[in-house]
Amino acid sequence: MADELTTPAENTWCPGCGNFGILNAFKKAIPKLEQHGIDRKHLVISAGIGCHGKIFDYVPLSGLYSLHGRSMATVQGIKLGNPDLKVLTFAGDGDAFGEGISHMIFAAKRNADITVIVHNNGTYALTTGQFSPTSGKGFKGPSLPSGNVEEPLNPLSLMLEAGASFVARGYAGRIDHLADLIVEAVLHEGFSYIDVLQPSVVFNNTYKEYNALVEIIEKPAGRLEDAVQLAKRFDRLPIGVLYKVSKPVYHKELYGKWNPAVNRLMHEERKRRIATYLSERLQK
Amino acid sequence: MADELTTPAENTWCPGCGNFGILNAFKKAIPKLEQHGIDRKHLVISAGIGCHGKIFDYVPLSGLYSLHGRSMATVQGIKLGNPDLKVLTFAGDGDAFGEGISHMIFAAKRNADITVIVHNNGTYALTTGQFSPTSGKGFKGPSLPSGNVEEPLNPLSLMLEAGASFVARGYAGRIDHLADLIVEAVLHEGFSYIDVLQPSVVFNNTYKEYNALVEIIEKPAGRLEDAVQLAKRFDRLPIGVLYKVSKPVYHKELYGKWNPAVNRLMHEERKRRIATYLSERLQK
Amino acid sequence: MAGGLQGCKTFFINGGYGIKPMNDDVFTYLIGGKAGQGTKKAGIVAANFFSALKRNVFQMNDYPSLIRGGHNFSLVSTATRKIYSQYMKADLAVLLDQRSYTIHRDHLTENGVLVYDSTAVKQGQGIGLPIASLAKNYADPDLIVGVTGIAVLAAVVGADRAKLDTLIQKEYRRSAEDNLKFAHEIYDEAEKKITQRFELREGKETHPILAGAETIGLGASAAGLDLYFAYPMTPSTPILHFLAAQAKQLGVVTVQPENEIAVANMAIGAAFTGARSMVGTSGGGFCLMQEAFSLAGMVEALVVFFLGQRPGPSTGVPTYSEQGELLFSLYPGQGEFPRIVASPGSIEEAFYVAAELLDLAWRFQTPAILLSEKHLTESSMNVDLDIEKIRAAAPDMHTSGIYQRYRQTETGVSPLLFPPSDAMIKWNSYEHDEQGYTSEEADVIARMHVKRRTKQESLIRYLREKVQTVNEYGTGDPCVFTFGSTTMSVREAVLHAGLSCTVVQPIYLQPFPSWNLMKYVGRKAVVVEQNCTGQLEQLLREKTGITPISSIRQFNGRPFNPVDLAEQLRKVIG
Amino acid sequence: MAGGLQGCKTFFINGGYGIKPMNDDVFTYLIGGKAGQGTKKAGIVAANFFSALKRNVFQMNDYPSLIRGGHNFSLVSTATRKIYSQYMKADLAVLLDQRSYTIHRDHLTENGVLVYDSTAVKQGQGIGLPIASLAKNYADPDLIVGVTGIAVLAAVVGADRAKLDTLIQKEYRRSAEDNLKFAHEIYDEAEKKITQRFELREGKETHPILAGAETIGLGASAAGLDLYFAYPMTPSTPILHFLAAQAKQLGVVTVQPENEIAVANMAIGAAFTGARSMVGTSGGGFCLMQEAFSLAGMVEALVVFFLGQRPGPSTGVPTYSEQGELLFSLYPGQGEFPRIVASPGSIEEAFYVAAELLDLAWRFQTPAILLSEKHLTESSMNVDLDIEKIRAAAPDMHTSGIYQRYRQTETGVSPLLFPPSDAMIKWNSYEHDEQGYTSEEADVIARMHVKRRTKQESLIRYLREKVQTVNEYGTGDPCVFTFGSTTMSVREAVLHAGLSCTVVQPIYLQPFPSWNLMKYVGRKAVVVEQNCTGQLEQLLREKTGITPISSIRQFNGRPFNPVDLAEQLRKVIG
Ligand SMILES: Cc1ncc(C[n+]2csc(CCOP(=O)(O)OP(=O)(O)O)c2C)c(N)n1
Ligand SMILES: Cc1ncc(C[n+]2csc(CCOP(=O)(O)OP(=O)(O)O)c2C)c(N)n1
Ligand code: SF4
Ligand code: SF4
Ligand SMILES: [Mg+2]
Ligand SMILES: [Mg+2]
Repeated sequence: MADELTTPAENTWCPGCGNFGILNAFKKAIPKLEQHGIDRKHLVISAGIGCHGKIFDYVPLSGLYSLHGRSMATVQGIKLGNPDLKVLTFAGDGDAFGEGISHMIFAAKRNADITVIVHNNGTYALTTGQFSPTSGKGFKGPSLPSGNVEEPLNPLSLMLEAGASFVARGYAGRIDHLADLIVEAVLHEGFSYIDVLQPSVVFNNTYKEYNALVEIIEKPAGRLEDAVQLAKRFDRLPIGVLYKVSKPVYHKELYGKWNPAVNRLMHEERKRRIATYLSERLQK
Repeated sequence: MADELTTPAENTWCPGCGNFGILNAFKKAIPKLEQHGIDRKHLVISAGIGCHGKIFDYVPLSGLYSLHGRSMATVQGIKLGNPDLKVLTFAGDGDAFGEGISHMIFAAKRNADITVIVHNNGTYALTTGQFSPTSGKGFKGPSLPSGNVEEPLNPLSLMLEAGASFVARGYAGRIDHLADLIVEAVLHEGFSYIDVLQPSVVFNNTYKEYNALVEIIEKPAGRLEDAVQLAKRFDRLPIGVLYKVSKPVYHKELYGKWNPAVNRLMHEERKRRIATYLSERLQK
Repeated sequence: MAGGLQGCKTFFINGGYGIKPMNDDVFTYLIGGKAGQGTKKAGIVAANFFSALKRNVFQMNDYPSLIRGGHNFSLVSTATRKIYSQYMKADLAVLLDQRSYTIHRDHLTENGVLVYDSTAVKQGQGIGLPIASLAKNYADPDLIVGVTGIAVLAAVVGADRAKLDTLIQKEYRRSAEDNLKFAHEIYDEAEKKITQRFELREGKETHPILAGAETIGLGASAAGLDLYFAYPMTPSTPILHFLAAQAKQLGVVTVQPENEIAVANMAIGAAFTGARSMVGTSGGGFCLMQEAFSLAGMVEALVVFFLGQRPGPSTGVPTYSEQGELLFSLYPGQGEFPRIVASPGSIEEAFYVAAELLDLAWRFQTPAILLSEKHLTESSMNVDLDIEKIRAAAPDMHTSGIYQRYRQTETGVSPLLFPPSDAMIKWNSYEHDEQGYTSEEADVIARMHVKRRTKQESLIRYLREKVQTVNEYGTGDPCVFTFGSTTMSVREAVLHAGLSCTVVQPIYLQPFPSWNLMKYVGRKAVVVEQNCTGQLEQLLREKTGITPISSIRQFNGRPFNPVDLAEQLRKVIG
Repeated sequence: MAGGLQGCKTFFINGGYGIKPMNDDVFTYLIGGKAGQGTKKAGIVAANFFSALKRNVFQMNDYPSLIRGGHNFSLVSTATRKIYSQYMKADLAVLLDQRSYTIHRDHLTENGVLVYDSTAVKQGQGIGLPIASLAKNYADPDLIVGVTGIAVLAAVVGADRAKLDTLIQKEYRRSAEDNLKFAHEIYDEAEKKITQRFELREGKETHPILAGAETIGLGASAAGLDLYFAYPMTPSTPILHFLAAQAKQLGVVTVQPENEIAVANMAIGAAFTGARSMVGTSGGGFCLMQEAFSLAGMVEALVVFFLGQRPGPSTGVPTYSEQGELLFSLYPGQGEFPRIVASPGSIEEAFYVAAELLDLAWRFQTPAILLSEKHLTESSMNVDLDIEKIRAAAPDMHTSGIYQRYRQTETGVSPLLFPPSDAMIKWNSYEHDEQGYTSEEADVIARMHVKRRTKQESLIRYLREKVQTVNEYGTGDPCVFTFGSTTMSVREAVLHAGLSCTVVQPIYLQPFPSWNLMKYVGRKAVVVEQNCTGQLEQLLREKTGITPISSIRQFNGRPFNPVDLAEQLRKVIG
């Protein structure tokens, strides 16, 4: 799909990788978002380090290619700096639920108005396929050739538990569906989480399994408990929005209508205020 | 309670602090554990940094006074080094669910055979009362005088979600009950979590509320969902073991009956094995 | 000030220390008690009292890491001249509990007055007042004792009751009535018992009394601070608290995230939007921020890191002071990129240095460290701040043409652009080309290394030409080298003992201002610092060849006492 | 070796590089292709082939940060003498795709042979073989092409088919039959087309070919490693993978926790039990470990940290090599405590240094850093390891009397005791008294500072007396200073060009072995390092006053090519 959303960066994903599906879905989401009044220049992205992160180079949007596990903090900072921006980050499962899990949980807890898209391939792919926080027990990788001995985390129910106000699952093999999820997530005011089932053809090729098991759900669960139940189904893999609720968002709770980057005080005003402060201190 | 379990360290908790209850409960638990065949020298402790952490100095047990947020990793390391030891750590709510949340979740996920006792006072007490991950919305502290704008985490349901095999709640005002919980937690093979309701008389004095609301439950919930329901009750505050299940523990899954500190290979044996390895490499 | 009481000997404060010049009128007030008894507050009230006399003050608060109990004390030294340090021996000591009494009973000047709580202290020597017994009659006996300090002080310096009343009404607003009543009781008791008094000369001018945490917050704010991110950690926490309290007034947003890693990464994210951001922490927290520090170096973000030192290593001694992290602060974060480190030499200078670092971080798009200590952030003194001196240059902004985030320029500094913007702005933690796309090409890697090194060279050029990187006070040999808050101790020691020497204080430590220091090579040198291994000495020796004949180090968590320090300096000076 | 083919010119490898001494018989083999085509494996097979001739080899693998596609290549240089580096120009290049062809077609020695895939490469010059077309007939065409490398090599050096078969059966066990068949096709095609051959002399002795990651793992294991903790990060990951694969054989447990902070803190916990533990990471991960590093300094834990360098700052260039973290590694972690940093100068030396650091960490109960680079961990060469040289002294154990974790001793090192134990053992991150209880007392703080400084002094004494801290190779001026893996490049350049100079390599960088380096002061000096700002040069100048007349730096992520380096050195030598 070489289009006006293609960048000069060479794509170095493995042929057939699920990441292509995510990239294509995102590219489809951008014009749709523009139809919803979110223009491209207000869309700012970030990414973690891993195969997933390369998406940063593949779309011509402004943003900050962050550290492994930290892009959720990065975009929270961007949002706090200028709340007019719509921020998204692309993270890996290792990224978001290993190195960066604290930021995920707190972003959800405080309902930061950001969108996190996790390319969940159940492995640390770029570092050659070690087990990750979402790898199944028994998953064999070079750091534990005899197989992972831990139970996987369930990103969806964990995010629900942490207080996420929008939780969805997509599948890299269902591009249009995923594109719509991304649009809905960005439009949602508050913390939006999309877990994307992403086959890694080299280290965890799950296309067959996913093709057999994914099932589109049309409507989010009404109650949190039901969403948790949905998240914990393994006989089928529901994709779609599992849960969505409206809650106050962090930056507004913190500073209301202020915008630090836009409303920043000018030098003279600052001087005046500091002088006032000092003279008050002296009187005291 | 100046007894043979008292150390020369001066106790510097505020008079009336809930931490005294936890200390006394622990002191009561030690002889009980000995009756269960766990002698004192096999009990090894750690602690985070905060008011809670001072308990490290107040009991004459071996251990490692760790960093803020890291004692859960410390005791996992101790356990991996010598699985014959029974390890406990005392953590704060800031410690365990702020700085150290990743270690909490993974210790639960991998069912590390450790016991974590969180002195949950809903504030960063030792640093003078800022809001913590378990502070209620609106909690006023010096870093946000207008009040905390985040929803609190629920440590109990979060630990259940992460896969903890033993989840309990105690109250610093119910010393005997808490002592029994500690005994049961240490005896449990696997990750044991005790959330202790701990009033901070200075920054978050919750005695009255807790005295009115705590209610002892006699038996753990049979199903995980029910335990989660219990954890989320606020009309009453159930104390006791909410959930308990038997699962394989991490160190055994990882290396079976091996004990790195005890079975460590002697120098000659190491040399022999390396020589073998090298000669195999040469033949190859 | 009122005349002396009947039968009460009055000292005019202009001597009392054997080696103090006659015109020196330092008076030191000490109040000690348990945490929770309000000794720090009492110190502040005393400082304000002195300040009302147009005298200068220096207040240092000593407290262990606990919330109630233990032993806290506050030392307030005052003089009509500028004063840079507390003194450890008091002219008036008010001791509220047994432990304070035991510890401080000998910390008196020759004619010092000791007042203690006779309820708490058995067999005390000095003037016993039944403070706790009297307090029992009040609603909150623990809280009320704090006002003792000012009541006794008023009595001892002969301030009349009206003056005392005004002060209490202003300073102890919560339950002012009880406080007034209790203060009167104490004042009356004290007047009855004291046998000597001090007459404090009025000074000439007065300036607000601020703590280092406040001047740092104000300096950063003056230079444009928009967002301050921090996770609580002594001794940086007071900056967070100060900015949180003044958020509206200063137009700054304070954010307390889940941990220091989030702190630093959020700050970089905020900088990406053009908001000026700063973070605060102490050694342990700064360790956790180093990966983000290196990220800032790579993406060329503009963030100031406040690093407050306390005795280490590790958790160490959280509420005390040390300078053990100078070398640690020089090369944080992996890889090669320009780093800036500066350490202010006084509470006043902290204002300017904080502002200047914010300015430099923005000029050179690189992270900067404001290195300081508990002794600076948590002590307070009169400061005369000139806001007009603050530079807050608009950063180098992109104006026209194709935007390239990492455009090669002569200075190595690429123009900035902030979103929302039609042009694409990519900041990248990977090595990248001019546009910001990831690159692993040999020539791109080399080129970007050279770009960052060029920026480092531009930074050095700027520092040489435009920035005061070294302070010099006094004349004559030896040269006494010092840095950070120890500068205050040294300057006070010199003043106190009337020593003749040149105090040299590098403000900037990275890049190290050798260009300003080489002129001291060959002169007799002494190094004074608050650490065990002599880190400034090592830097000086290695960077300039200056080899001191003597080094004076204190590493017990306590700032120098100027009297002791003067003694040691005198020995060296010979 | 078989005789020459009809009409095929045979070169006896003993020259070919203009400036190479006649007795030098370096032969370089290059195989390039896409990631996933098995170029690294092909390099290993070639290396084993040379090794079977009792020749020495050096293999370097160059690959970007991706899993399939892109451009990978492996360089294997071989000689009958010991060889310390790959050469960038090949005597035989096998290029499997267009990109490799475009990049490497000129990377040939004077008589070099170029073989390429004529299916993939349009209008190639050299010997085109229809590799991909032939591969299409096999089950897994992508995988099968890997064997091309060895088939062509066999043809070009005149190894007979029997020899080729044995090799393939050993090396390509997975679907050996297909590989054999394919290799024969290639071999036959190649034999038809090549017009020149190389005759490789047999060498005298042979040693196993190991990568730095392996020698480090083995060295640590020899010195008693029980637990290795790591979170994947290039270029340290190969150590984790090696130890995980050899866990049973070496009696070591490998653990991959949730992040680097857990890694370091778990390792300290494990050390508390008396298990010897080590961690591995790269710059970004090491940033996150610094707080634990300082904890190790404070509790006096005994842990070795492997720090593998790649180009920085930040995420940088993950799969390439640089030496940009020398200064960064010297003072990690807040506060003052003894730190040890050593960087091995060859893959062989890495074995001894890893073992020695484990030994030192245990002797002095302090954290140690094994500093290295991607070029060392991921390259391989023949190594002759003498296990008998490994020291693994029992630590200083408590024997009798009351146990005090932090007992003051003459050396500053307190005896150890591990749980379970009747005596109480308290390790404490706060400043503590001898027993391990928290203390904020001035005298305790000072005493413990002195204890740790004493330990530092003992460490230095030990290094001076018992440890080889600096290597010297060759004689005559200039002195060429270098460190880490660049030492291999320098030694190879010197051998290659027959240069006369003294190569000086500080193995230890903290404490810096000035005592062994002062003797070079005044001699003509050159510094060679793989970074942009000259960090070794800075250290040398600052610590010893040695001021080089020239510095040779490469900072494009690629290790030096010995031919270019020799050229540059020759210019300096004049
Ligand atoms: C602090 C830090 N630790 C480790 C790494 C090395 N690293 C790079 S990518 C990665 C894992 C990637 O896994 P995941 O996030 O699942 O991404 P994927 O490659 O699977 O898309 C790791 C461990 C790093 N860059 N930074
Ligand atoms: C890395 C790091 N960050 C910050 C601190 C400062 N600090 C010490 S205790 C504490 C919070 C304590 O809160 P909590 O864990 O709830 O313990 P409490 O005092 O309430 O018992 C903090 C932030 C630290 N010691 N280390
Ligand atoms: S390794 Fe896996 S995740 Fe990475 S690009 Fe290849 S297929 Fe995709
Ligand atoms: S501050 Fe709170 S938690 Fe800390 S000792 Fe006092 S009452 Fe207890
Ligand atoms: Mg992944
Ligand atoms: Mg708490």
